[in-house]
Amino acid sequence: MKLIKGEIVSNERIGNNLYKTTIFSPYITKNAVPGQFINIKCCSDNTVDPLLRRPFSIHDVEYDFKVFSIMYEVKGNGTHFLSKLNAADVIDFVGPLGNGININKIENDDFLLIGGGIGIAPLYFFAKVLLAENKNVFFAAGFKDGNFLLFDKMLERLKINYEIYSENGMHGSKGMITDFIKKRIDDFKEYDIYCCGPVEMYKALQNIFCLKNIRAKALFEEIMACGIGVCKGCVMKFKDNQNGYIYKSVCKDGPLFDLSEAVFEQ
Amino acid sequence: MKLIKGEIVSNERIGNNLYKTTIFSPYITKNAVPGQFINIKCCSDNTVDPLLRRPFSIHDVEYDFKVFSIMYEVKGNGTHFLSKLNAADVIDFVGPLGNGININKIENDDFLLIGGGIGIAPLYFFAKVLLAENKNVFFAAGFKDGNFLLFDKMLERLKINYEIYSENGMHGSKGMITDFIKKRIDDFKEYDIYCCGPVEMYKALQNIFCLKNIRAKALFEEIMACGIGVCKGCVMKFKDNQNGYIYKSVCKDGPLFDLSEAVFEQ
Amino acid sequence: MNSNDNPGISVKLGSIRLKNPIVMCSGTFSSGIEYNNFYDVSMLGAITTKSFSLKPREGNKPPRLCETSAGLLNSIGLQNEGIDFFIYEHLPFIKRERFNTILSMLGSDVNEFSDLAVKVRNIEENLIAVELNLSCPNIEKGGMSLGLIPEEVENVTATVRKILNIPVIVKLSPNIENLPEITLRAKNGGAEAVSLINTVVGMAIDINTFKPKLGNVTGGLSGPAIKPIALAKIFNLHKEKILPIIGMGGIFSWEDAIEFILAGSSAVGLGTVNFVDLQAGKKILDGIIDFMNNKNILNIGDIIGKVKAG
Amino acid sequence: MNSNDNPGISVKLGSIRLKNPIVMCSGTFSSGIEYNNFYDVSMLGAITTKSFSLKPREGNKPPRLCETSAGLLNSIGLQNEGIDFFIYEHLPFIKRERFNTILSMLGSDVNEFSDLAVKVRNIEENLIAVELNLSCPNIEKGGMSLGLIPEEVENVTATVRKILNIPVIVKLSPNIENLPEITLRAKNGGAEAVSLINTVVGMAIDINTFKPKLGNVTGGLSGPAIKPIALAKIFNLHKEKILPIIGMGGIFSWEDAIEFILAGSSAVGLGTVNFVDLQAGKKILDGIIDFMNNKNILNIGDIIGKVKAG
Ligand SMILES: Cc1cc2nc3c(=O)[nH]c(=O)nc-3n(C[C@H](O)[C@H](O)[C@H](O)COP(=O)(O)OP(=O)(O)OC[C@H]3O[C@@H](n4cnc5c(N)ncnc54)[C@H](O)[C@@H]3O)c2cc1C
Ligand SMILES: Cc1cc2nc3c(=O)[nH]c(=O)nc-3n(C[C@H](O)[C@H](O)[C@H](O)COP(=O)(O)OP(=O)(O)OC[C@H]3O[C@@H](n4cnc5c(N)ncnc54)[C@H](O)[C@@H]3O)c2cc1C
Ligand SMILES: Cc1cc2nc3c(=O)[nH]c(=O)nc-3n(C[C@H](O)[C@H](O)[C@H](O)COP(=O)(O)O)c2cc1C
Ligand SMILES: Cc1cc2nc3c(=O)[nH]c(=O)nc-3n(C[C@H](O)[C@H](O)[C@H](O)COP(=O)(O)O)c2cc1C
Ligand code: FES
Ligand code: FES
Repeated sequence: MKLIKGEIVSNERIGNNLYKTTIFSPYITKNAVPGQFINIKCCSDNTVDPLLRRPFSIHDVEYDFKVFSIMYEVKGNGTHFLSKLNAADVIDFVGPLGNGININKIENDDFLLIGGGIGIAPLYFFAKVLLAENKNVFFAAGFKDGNFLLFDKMLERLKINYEIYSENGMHGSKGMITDFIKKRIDDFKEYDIYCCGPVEMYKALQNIFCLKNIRAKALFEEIMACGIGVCKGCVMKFKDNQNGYIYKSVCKDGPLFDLSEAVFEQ
Repeated sequence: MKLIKGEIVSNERIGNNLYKTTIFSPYITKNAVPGQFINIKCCSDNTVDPLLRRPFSIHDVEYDFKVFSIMYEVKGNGTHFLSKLNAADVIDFVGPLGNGININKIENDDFLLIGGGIGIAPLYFFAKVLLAENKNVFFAAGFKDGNFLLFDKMLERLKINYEIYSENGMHGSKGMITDFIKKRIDDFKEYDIYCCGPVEMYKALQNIFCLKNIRAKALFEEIMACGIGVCKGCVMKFKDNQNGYIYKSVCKDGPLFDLSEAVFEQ
Repeated sequence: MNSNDNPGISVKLGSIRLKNPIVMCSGTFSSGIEYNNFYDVSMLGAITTKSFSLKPREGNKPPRLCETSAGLLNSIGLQNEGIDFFIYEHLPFIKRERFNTILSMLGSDVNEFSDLAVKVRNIEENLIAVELNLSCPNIEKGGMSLGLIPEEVENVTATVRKILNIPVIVKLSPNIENLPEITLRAKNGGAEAVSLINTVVGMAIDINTFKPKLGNVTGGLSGPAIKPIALAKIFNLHKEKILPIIGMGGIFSWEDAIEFILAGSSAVGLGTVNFVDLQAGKKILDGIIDFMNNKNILNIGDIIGKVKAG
Repeated sequence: MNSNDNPGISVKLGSIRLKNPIVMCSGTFSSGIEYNNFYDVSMLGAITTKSFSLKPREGNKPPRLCETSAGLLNSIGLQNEGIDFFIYEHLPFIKRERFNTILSMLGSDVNEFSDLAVKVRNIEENLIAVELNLSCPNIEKGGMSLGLIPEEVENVTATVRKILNIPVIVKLSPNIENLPEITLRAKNGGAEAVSLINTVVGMAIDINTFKPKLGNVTGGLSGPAIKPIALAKIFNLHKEKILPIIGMGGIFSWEDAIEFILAGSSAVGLGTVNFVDLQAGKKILDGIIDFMNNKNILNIGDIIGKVKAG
């Protein structure tokens, strides 16, 4: 991990409040693995709003051009600031951070990626890297509406199988992606599974996988301060044999954890 | 005074860290008199840096186009924000504020305006309005260096007599404008005098005028919170017959005061 | 959207009834006359006047203001023209425009408060309540120092209470530890509500001149910076269920106001925000009403102190 | 620009000598190992470790962080792996890299502090000093509550002082009124300096769920929002001339650091800023040295407490 000033190559609006920012950084393209993130300073020098850096998953890497991108939804002041940046502007970020996957240790040949909403952002990087290793990848994605319509094209360019559901039927089939998974779960029993999405999706998937005794990995989010494992601010509760449960840092021990071990309160 | 959302017509860089922003506002052009100011919100909605509005003198009014302008130096976050705005952006301001001059009550025919640095900004509006009333105006201005070189052209367009000094000789004659005033003071004895500049200039002018028993008016600055006379935060000390001295609000009782009455501590 | 048509937005603090929970903080709204240029301030639940003393006070040496990160330091020192000025210059306007007024009173000891109350008695029918400022960090005598001593708080409150027939509110400082004790004393003295928080003691230094940025060296910090501090103080005091609270300290939006209500404020005070957003009172009131509509909250009283904690 | 070549930048707090006044605050820099990825942190005057207790502590229920206007609320609750972890996992690295370390100790009572000190005695030659955390607002027992009781402060300090041969620093809370008294007690117990301020009690509420934004309901506020409060506390305590002060609370720039020094800090603590600017220690040190050069200040000691007030 390094503190980097990277030049923005492009900043595109790709949906309603949805942006993709591409940044030049040989260091990130060389070192980042899927699941890792960067922590960006989202305000001008000498201003403090927002005070803390904002974490964003690495969404895509183009090795030839030494650029990588993040995809994000505008939520508050931090993402608003990012969305207003232009090509040639320089941003200050730390990365790559977190665990991510270790490609060399991956033995399975079949992969299921399950994304909910903006959760598809990091999974796209997973898909790309796995395909480069000649793995078989199936992408299941669920959305609220049609805001991520561009995503079909991205998947088609990767030439992989995918299934898309949206709650209002504007994008793919109408329905919940978790229902699709539930119905088809037996087809994916031998797959390695990676998920990224909102807590509600994780709760539904935990139920589905638990019944079938399937293990899956998931990317988690927590509000972060340091991003490098120092402050213990970003912890989540996980099951632990010794003490019943244990707090782990999303930024350093994660953001990729065993989905079955996560404890969601209420 | 009114709370106004005004559209920016142009935002020009006219010197090093020096800007002129022109804003469309029929209300201001109709009501503002020289010496008055506006109080601008210098950050985006839902952000608090800078927290308070920033006061700027009305620098020029173009009645035909219903636009007015402010001229300012970039000092901190507020003026930095302003300098980055573009035509068609909308700014939120309150105005016109403060006392300013009452043209109808002006009897004299001869006027001396003494500006130091950015202090020329409001005095330009004085000059323009006085000339429209067919008064005789002499403009004396002092600068540090050549950053206000454009000002000569502005004065020439007004076709008035002027004298410019700069400390390093880059603009006009080399020297202090206060020395010029001191030397020539007898020529201006019968003039109405208005000054705007830094405290050091005011101290020098107080000495000069006091010896000759000349009265002058000056525009003062203080950090402001409300800008409308409510908080009593922007007070300055003035001589007072009853109590020795009295605190007056720059935003409401001023910003135009009798120079001789101002008490500068240390 | 007109708050007068909306009984669900009215609140009660003891015998004080406000048509809505928006109260303007003392010292940041004068008596409301200037702000009436920007909207009809008679729509507000109440306007607390700046603190008036028996005689005019000149206030502290300038500079009196300094901006900090998301905060404002002030050391006004309660400059005011004295209670007679309020009575003769502001009151006629207030009466005509039907402002809902809480008069803030400032005395350096119980005698000054008593003399003030005697004057106020003659005009009390024009006031909703009086507020006793026992918490200004910016003056040496009275204010803050009285507010530190439990017996004095009770004594001053009881004295004013006896002279006046209108409710008494006590304004408290965040710079003390024993808020529950002080509040209990205020209650014993006959107060019907407390206002919380006044500004937090703070300071800033000019590194070029080595001088404090305020003429009075230290001052009071207000604005968004202190919001979390105010919320914690209000939450902790509300748990004690001693007196209803007018909560204030850094409220800048309707969302902030809802937070204060959830933490235990029966009404919310707007201070520094008025300098930035000259129509804050109206906007925040509208925001609260919209929130209630969206969340199907019929009565604002239903959510006072309803934060789900513990 | 290399601080090691610059004797004018070294400071003394009692018998504690720091090669420069930059100290990393407890809990915001771990033991320095992670930050050593971003610059050579052995250049710092000192690194205060996170607070270690005798046994591991799991800390508070998440969420533990919440951003406020120019501030950060945390309720970490002093999660730590226990003193043995520090000794076996961090210390070897610290020794090798020659970090200047102040060990922050946390106990729930005088006995835990005593047991801790016995363990620390074996490694004390690797430490500049220990800091007793008597001021964390985030835990029920120990920490804050001990720090409220003057006798306990003296008792704990004296106990640790007797066991160890290295200097003792006491970390103080801004949430109490009697700072001079507590500082005097710390001095009586044998402390050579105090660290001031720890975080200010604060709170935030989610208006959609009605739940506090922190799992622990209230937390501690840090960052630029509290800077004016910290400066006032330090200024007021420094006037009493009881013990040298390590000043902290919202320092984000070298200009801020100079303000703290002028207000009376012999050294400055950097906390929250490390999360935002991962090289803050180096940058702020450079800024101070440049300032001294520009202003012809030969010795940083010459400007400690030199604000021109009164
Ligand atoms: C490891 C990690 C990777 C992430 N990757 C992406 C990504 O690829 N694309 C994307 O759009 N978003 C991503 N997020 C979430 C993103 O960090 C937040 O949306 C962003 O911080 C919001 O900042 P803001 O200032 O715009 O909004 P704020 O005004 O700060 O907050 C708006 C909302 O977002 C929530 N929020 C704030 N910070 C975080 C955070 N760190 N994590 C989760 N929620 C937060 C707030 O509680 C609030 O509800 C990621 C978060 C983490 C922890
Ligand atoms: C009535 C009035 C009229 C003014 N007219 C003009 C004008 O026409 N052109 C112009 O360039 N400037 C004018 N000023 C000054 C202008 O308001 C400040 O330069 C501006 O507020 C600085 O804001 P900032 O956020 O950029 O800088 P900050 O970071 O806030 O401050 C930079 C420096 O400016 C000082 N400053 C901040 N606010 C004020 C203030 N209200 N008055 C004086 N100094 C301040 C600060 O103490 C600091 O030293 C006027 C001020 C007043 C009171
Ligand atoms: C400029 C200024 C003047 C104030 N004057 C008074 C006053 O006269 N009496 C009083 O009780 N409080 C006074 N206060 C405190 C406010 O009423 C309020 O308690 C405090 O500012 C916190 O609220 P805020 O953060 O919304 O401003 C003043 C505050 C400011 C900023
Ligand atoms: C996330 C976090 C964790 C902290 N943990 C500790 C701690 O373990 N021990 C301690 O004495 N202070 C702790 N503090 C307080 C800091 O050391 C410091 O006193 C405070 O944050 C004020 O400084 P700042 O505004 O520069 O952060 C912590 C602060 C933060 C923000
Ligand atoms: S954000 Fe600090 S430990 Fe994860
Ligand atoms: S700025 Fe409030 S009275 Fe002038």
